Amino acid sequence: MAERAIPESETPLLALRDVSKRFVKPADAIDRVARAFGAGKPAEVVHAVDRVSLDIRRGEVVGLVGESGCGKSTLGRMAVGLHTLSSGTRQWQGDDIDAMPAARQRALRLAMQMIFQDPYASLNPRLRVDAIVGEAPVAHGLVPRAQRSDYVAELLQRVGLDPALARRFPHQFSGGQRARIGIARALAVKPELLVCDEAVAALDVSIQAQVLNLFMRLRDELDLTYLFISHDLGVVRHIADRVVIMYLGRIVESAPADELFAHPNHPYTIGLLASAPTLEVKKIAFQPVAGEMPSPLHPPSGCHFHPRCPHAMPRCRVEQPLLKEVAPQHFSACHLNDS
Amino acid sequence: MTIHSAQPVLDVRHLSTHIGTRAGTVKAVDDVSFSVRPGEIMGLVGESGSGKSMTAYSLMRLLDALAKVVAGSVLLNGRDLLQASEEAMRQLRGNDIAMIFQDPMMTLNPVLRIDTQMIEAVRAHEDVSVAVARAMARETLARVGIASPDERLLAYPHQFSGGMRQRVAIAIALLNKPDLIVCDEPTTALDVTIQGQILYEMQTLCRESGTALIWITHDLSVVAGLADTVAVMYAGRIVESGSVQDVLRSPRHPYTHGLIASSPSNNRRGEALKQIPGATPSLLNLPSGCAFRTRCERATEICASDPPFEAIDGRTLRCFHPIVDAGGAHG
Amino acid sequence: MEETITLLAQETTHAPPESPLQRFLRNYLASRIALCGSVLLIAIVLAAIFAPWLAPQNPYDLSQVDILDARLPPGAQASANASMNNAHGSMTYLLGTDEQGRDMLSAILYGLRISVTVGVASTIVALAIGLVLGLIAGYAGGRVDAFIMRIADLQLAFPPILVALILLALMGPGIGKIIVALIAVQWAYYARTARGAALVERQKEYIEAARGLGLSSLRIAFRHLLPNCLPPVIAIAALQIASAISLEATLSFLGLGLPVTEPSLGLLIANGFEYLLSGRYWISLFPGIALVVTVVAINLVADQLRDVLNPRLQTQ
Amino acid sequence: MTAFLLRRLIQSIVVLIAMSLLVFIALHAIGNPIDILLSPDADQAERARTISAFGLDQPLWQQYFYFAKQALHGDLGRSFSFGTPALQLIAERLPATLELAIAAILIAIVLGVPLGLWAGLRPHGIAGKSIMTISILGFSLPTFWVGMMLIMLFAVHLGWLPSGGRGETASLFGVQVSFLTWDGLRHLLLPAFNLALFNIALVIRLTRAGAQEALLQDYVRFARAKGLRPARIVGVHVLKNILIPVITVVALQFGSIIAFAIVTESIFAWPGMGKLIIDSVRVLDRPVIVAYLMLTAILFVAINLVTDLLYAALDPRVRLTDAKG
Amino acid sequence: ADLKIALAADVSSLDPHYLNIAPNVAFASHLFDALVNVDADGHLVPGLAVSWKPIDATTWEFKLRHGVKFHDGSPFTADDVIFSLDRPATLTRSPGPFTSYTKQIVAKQIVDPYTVRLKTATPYGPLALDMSAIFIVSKKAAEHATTDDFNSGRALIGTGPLKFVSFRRGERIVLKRNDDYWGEKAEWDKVTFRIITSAAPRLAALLAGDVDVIEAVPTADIARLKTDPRFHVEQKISWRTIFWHLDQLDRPSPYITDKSGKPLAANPLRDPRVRAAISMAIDRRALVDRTMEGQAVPASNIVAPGILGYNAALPVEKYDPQGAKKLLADAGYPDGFAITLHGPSDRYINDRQIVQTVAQFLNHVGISASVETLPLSVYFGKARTGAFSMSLLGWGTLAADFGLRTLLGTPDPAIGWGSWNWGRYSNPQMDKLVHASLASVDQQARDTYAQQAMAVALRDHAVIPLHYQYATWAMRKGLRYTARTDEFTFAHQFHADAPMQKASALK
Ligand SMILES: Nc1ncnc2c1ncn2[C@@H]1O[C@H](COP(=O)(O)OP(=O)(O)OP(=O)(O)O)[C@@H](O)[C@H]1O
Ligand SMILES: Nc1ncnc2c1ncn2[C@@H]1O[C@H](COP(=O)(O)OP(=O)(O)OP(=O)(O)O)[C@@H](O)[C@H]1O
Ligand SMILES: [Mg+2]
Ligand SMILES: [Mg+2]
Repeated sequence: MAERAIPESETPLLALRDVSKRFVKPADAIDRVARAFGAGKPAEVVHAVDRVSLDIRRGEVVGLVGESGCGKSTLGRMAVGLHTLSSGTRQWQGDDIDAMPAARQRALRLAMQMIFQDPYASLNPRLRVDAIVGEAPVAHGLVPRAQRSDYVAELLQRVGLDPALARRFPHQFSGGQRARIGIARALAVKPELLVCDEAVAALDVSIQAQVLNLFMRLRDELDLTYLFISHDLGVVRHIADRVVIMYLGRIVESAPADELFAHPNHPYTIGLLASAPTLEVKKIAFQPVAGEMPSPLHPPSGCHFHPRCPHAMPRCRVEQPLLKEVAPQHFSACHLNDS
Repeated sequence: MTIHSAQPVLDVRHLSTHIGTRAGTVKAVDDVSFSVRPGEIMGLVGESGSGKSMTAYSLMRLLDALAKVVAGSVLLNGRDLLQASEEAMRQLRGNDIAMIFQDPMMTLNPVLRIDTQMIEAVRAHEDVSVAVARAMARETLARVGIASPDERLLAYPHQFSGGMRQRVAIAIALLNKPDLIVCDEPTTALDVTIQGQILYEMQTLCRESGTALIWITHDLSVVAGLADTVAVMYAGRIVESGSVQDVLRSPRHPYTHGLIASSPSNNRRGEALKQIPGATPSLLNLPSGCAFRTRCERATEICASDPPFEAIDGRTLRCFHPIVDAGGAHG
Repeated sequence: MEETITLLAQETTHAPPESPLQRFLRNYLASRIALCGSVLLIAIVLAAIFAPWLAPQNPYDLSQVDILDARLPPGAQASANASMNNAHGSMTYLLGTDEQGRDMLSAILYGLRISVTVGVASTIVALAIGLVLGLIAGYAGGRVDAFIMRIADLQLAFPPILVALILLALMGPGIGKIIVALIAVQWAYYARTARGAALVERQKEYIEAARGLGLSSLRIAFRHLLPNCLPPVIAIAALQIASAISLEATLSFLGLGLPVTEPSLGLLIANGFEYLLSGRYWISLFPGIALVVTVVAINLVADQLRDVLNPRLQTQ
Repeated sequence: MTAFLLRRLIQSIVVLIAMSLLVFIALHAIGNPIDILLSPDADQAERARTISAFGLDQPLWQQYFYFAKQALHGDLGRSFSFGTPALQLIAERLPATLELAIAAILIAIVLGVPLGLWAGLRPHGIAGKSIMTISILGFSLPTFWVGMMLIMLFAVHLGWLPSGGRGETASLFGVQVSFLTWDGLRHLLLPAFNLALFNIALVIRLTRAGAQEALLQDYVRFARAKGLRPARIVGVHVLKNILIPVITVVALQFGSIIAFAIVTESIFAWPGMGKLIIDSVRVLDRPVIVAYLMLTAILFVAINLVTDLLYAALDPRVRLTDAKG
Repeated sequence: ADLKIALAADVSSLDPHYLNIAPNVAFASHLFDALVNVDADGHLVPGLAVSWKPIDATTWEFKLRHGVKFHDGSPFTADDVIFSLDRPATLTRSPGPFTSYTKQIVAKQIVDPYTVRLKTATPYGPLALDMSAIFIVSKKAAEHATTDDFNSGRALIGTGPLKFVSFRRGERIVLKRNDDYWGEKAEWDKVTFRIITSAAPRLAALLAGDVDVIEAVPTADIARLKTDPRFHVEQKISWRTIFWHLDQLDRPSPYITDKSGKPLAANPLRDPRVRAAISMAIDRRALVDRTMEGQAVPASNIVAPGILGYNAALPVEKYDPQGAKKLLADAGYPDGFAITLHGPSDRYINDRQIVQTVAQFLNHVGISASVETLPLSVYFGKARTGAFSMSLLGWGTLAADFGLRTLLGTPDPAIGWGSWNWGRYSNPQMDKLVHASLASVDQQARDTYAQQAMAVALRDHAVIPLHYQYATWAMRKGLRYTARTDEFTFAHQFHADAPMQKASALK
């Protein structure tokens, strides 16, 4: 498989423009009354994703990296439409999805599928594999009911499972096989974009390689586009064409994979790369990033990273840095780039 | 860095632990031998279900009712733990040999305050006043990098982040200055940046105090950065062990080799990863002989009989067809 | 492709296909006590079903019962008069007779039938109502949830005995009515449990996956959510059957249960209660034993069900 | 916290209104209390006069509104058969029932927790199995039957304890309680045990399940790894975690204990609310029934509240506002 | 000495004029007297009135007892009588007022402090009986007292043999001896009543020695108690007759169908032959021996023997199933019909069993009878409206004319007749006789009329009497009680037969 060049000019397959997701603990009538009287707490708002723009071009693999709780999954769910947007727009090949007719929206919903992290919880334990994989295409009329088992067999074959196993239940499979079932389920509705949320994180090292290979093979065979969410830099580096780094709800850096790993720009990216252990035998000599990620309930002002940043300046405390192109196709949001 | 001269703190010989389940006997740990010297960090690596935790529990004698050590000896400073009385063992635990677990959410008792959990750990072994024990607790918390320990002592576990909790657990393990700490995947659940911090701190602490560490993980790259020696487990057995340099740079067991080769960082970007075929077998129905043979390219008929556990060139190996000169795994 | 082939070959040989039902049975039958309980329960249910064929007398047919044979001790012979009325001719009262001259053995067999019917029917209907409401509440959330759960709270705040008391006073005695009363008392438990389970299951990724596949809410709620919420509900249902039987007995004791001529076990005990101190133990004791054995059997089965259905204790 | 209390308050008011309405409709449908209480010698004219004296001839909604108006002034009406304010009647009986219920709960916890722990720690021993088997009996035996057996054994045959009644009481903060006098305590023992029976079984089961689960938890393993003594592990680490669900469930059981006190009280001639309410249902004494339900509903709400507070006190992870509303 | 008595029913109010139910009346009798008392056999005996007589057709004169003192020491006079007779009418918020016994009085006159005259609108024979139901309270104590004052004991001042000590509602009442009582003084320094409403626990309390006496002994246990040397049993035929009301309205009866469940065109119970057949189908001997375990006697009247108006000439219906079948056939029901018998649960001794046993009997003559028993709260209300076909009732009265008027008199709200005539029986001849009886101030004439009325009604099979139940008391050995036909338990009428012997036996 050769590296492919993704034409930059092309309209992105999916574009998220300035999207935000806020989780608010729903206030009921009594809370509102209490609040009116000055009792009660102010509503708790989590800015899980804060004004993020992301373009995914057809055929591209975008890697999304960040620490736990930084909003990766939320962004992924927003991309496929499992979460509504608190603000911003979602465009499919340049068209605003929310403005589309309902039928088109439904069709698009199938065009974007998600692969989940937990190979145990993501399969309904009470359904057989053929039902898990075949239910949706039949329900949506993509496949006639009579042809369901053939269709399922074909899909299972494609993800490397014996079609004879179709009558089994999820618990009768190993983790790697379950991951494949999850992939087959997503492929069953003929998606164009797959969002893989930590899709290999739960797998054993030796199995992880098999599934990663499967992803790459499917990409070639089916002309798929991926948003590949992971915290494992090694995996992302291997599979992604472009890498996006998130920190506390915001994108801090985005660049083609080679560029990013070779010339990380944002201090957080630099720290992250340094923290990641590698197979090279050398003693850990320093603490790459001090402190912990703050709570998204009370994010720091200005640059979210400033409390942990070794280069923090007074300005970082007050002003939010915007993404800037620091090299071709390489964007970073850091005030250091201004000086 | 490695201190080859000293007597081992821990010497495990031919340890076997079996679990009696409804479906049959699981040989969770099968003829495992290794030793750790003072101040040494040993990485115990293996995939899920390979018996790493069972090995650790066997050393600590913390096995569930269903699991039993069926053979072998565990010598801590020359004393066989498996022969010690239950009370003697209790006194050794936490005092001479401590343990940290994987999930920092679960290891601290959620309904007890941190100070309670630390003070009781001191007072279980030393007849000191609460005040003294609290002072020790505060000091140790500070050592593991927790700010304002006085305040933090009064908190409950849920008020800490995952990383902080793991630090508390480490502090508890360090409280009585044990000779050996067994760490069962303590950073697996943590973020990379936090993992980096903890790895760094553990390394420093061990170096300062001369405490030996057994670091259990499934992540070879963690071992690469941290450990002095490494033992690789597969299906209840140690298939290869030796110094980190030797094993990682030129693995000789096909499984170790496969693992290292399948790591993305050892592959060209975008190309198919080298992969070990098949899945990890269930311990209930292992193939006879070498458990890896069904996934192994080099397997021959002889592999159906048990391979011997041999020491070659300062490392040990359990394979009929070791890779003689891999020339490094970087293909 | 070749890597997948090797992988398949191994897997097929290792794990023989096993449906959840088979797995359930295997786990279920693993406990000897539970096995005994199940055998016992099956025997009881069969005895209840075939009571009309097993019982020497139809104790509900007043023309077969003779007051002259009232309160005979176990083993007594029926009087000539009574034998004449009886379809089976002369008979021996193996377990004695009650204060109307009913054969206790027959009365117990028939009573079992009623008690089991009451317990099972009320539980099943209450379960169905509670499950559906609980699922809707759990899956829909928001106002619907609040509304359903407030009604359940209201129901739970009413002492069950009082509810049954009022309903029965209102509707009069009768099996159907006591079942209605027991349903009214029980449904809220199921609604709560089902909602709890639905809230947990709703978080799981497979539900999210189903949503991602564009399946309808109804389909998700009833095809995906429901089967997974069932186990905890079924486990409490099994226990609830026992408690419904007990509650019916208590209501009978309070004089508010079934028609006196068609006594359930509870009513038999309550009737015999008066004779406890006068030494005519059999009128209360035998139905008491039958009730305890039934309830114990149900409990044993329920306990095992709960263990087996509990995903935390489930073996793979 | 304020919002939490406010929410509870509004909810309970809604519950109270709904409840009183239901009772009004139900009792109206059942019959007329005058038909039961009126002397057989009374004639039709007297009957009509009496019915109208109580306003029972008016449309139901008018009766309800009158009741609601009075209720707002804290007056729930006078009992038909006692001629005493219903609230006062209930208040007179409340302490006896509460005392019985609390005693039952204490017995349930004091007996149930150790037995359950034992069964949980040694699930395969003979003792553990027997405990579980006997606890099934606790679930299955009808209360009234066991009560009678207890009387026959301990009062009639052995003569150790009195057969019923409340015995001597002493005043505690102006409330008459039994447990302060020896005689009162003797009277309390059997009925409390009878009422506790079901809950002993429940607590045993909860505790056992909790213990078995706790023993699998990493924190117990960690405690062992710290070298703690087994007594401390069980007594502090395991117990404290078990107590949370046990106390919560038992506290929620309180409502049903009070409800089931009806049976125990009539067997043991215990002068509590249960006996009062069953007599009142028998004669359709609406004010008493309504007052009883109001009180138990308030009690129920209060218990829920206390349970949540207890839960929060026991379990540091729970903040009040997160509690289920 | 002390006496502990377990009562079977709760005393709901201590106010003797608040609620006219048996437990309240029985209790009030300890603290209060009426002008006329009732002896153990149900006969009227002087109470606070030493004598009474009609001085004309509508005026009765009562001579009051001299030297009687209330518990507070104040003397008893005619003022107290007038006050007490006036009081029931002032308690308008009573659900069971005592006005039934005062409503006949149109004028009251104090002749002198110890003579009172009471006038009725029409000649009224049973006035003395009515007076036995009104307790005389102290005007001084009760004049401004409310029911609550009685319950607290403040106004609880009577002339009775016992004085009030304390009251814990629903649990116990403690009384002490009135040493100044005008009649026979109670033997007990202190009397404690315990309320134990459930039968088995009540008996257990006696067996355990927690109480000395229990009332309403369950029939199941009487035989055993009689043979137990530790206990003693007292019994008497009670004034209560258990009988069936039969629906006699001219329309299909609500609970009668043919055997396949189809409604019948007419109400078979209107046919006297059917009623007679039902009566003949019942084996009263077996009912009494088995269902009642011998604790009852077969009934022929609707009042117990010895009661005014009891007609001894009426025979107990003979058990004759063949005759019953024949009568049914004659009446046009050779195959019988289906009927539901209704009865209350836990109102009368063994009521549920009685209904079932009778259903058995009916089944044996081809009437398929089923049974429905209802809680009292529902039963009376429904029965009153004529909702049942055959319904069980127990009635206790001290005069047959009273009973017949209420139970079988042609219903007429204007004069208060037939208020319990559930079956709507109506026979002008009987009505006339009852009228005559009630209007007779001459008690002899009254008795005669009443007996004639009784004969008319029972020959019609207007109701079907079953039995008179026994009232039973059980007590520890060494106690004696004069059992009362009105089933009341009077502590002051208990006697210890050999106190010395018992004391020594204990040593
Ligand atoms: N449904 C929700 N309600 C409230 N808050 C939520 C919800 N889902 C996510 N959050 C919050 O939003 C933030 C981002 O969550 P998200 O799951 O997107 O993180 P993540 O980067 O995927 O983390 P991880 O690596 O742990 O999966 C977190 O702080 C989380 O607590
Ligand atoms: N209680 C038990 N009953 C049955 N089998 C068990 C039990 N505990 C562990 N095992 C089995 O023992 C083997 C070794 O388990 P162990 O926990 O030591 O693995 P591990 O290497 O620590 O894996 P992980 O990385 O997932 O923690 C596994 O195959 C597991 O299935
Ligand atoms: Mg995530
Ligand atoms: Mg492990």
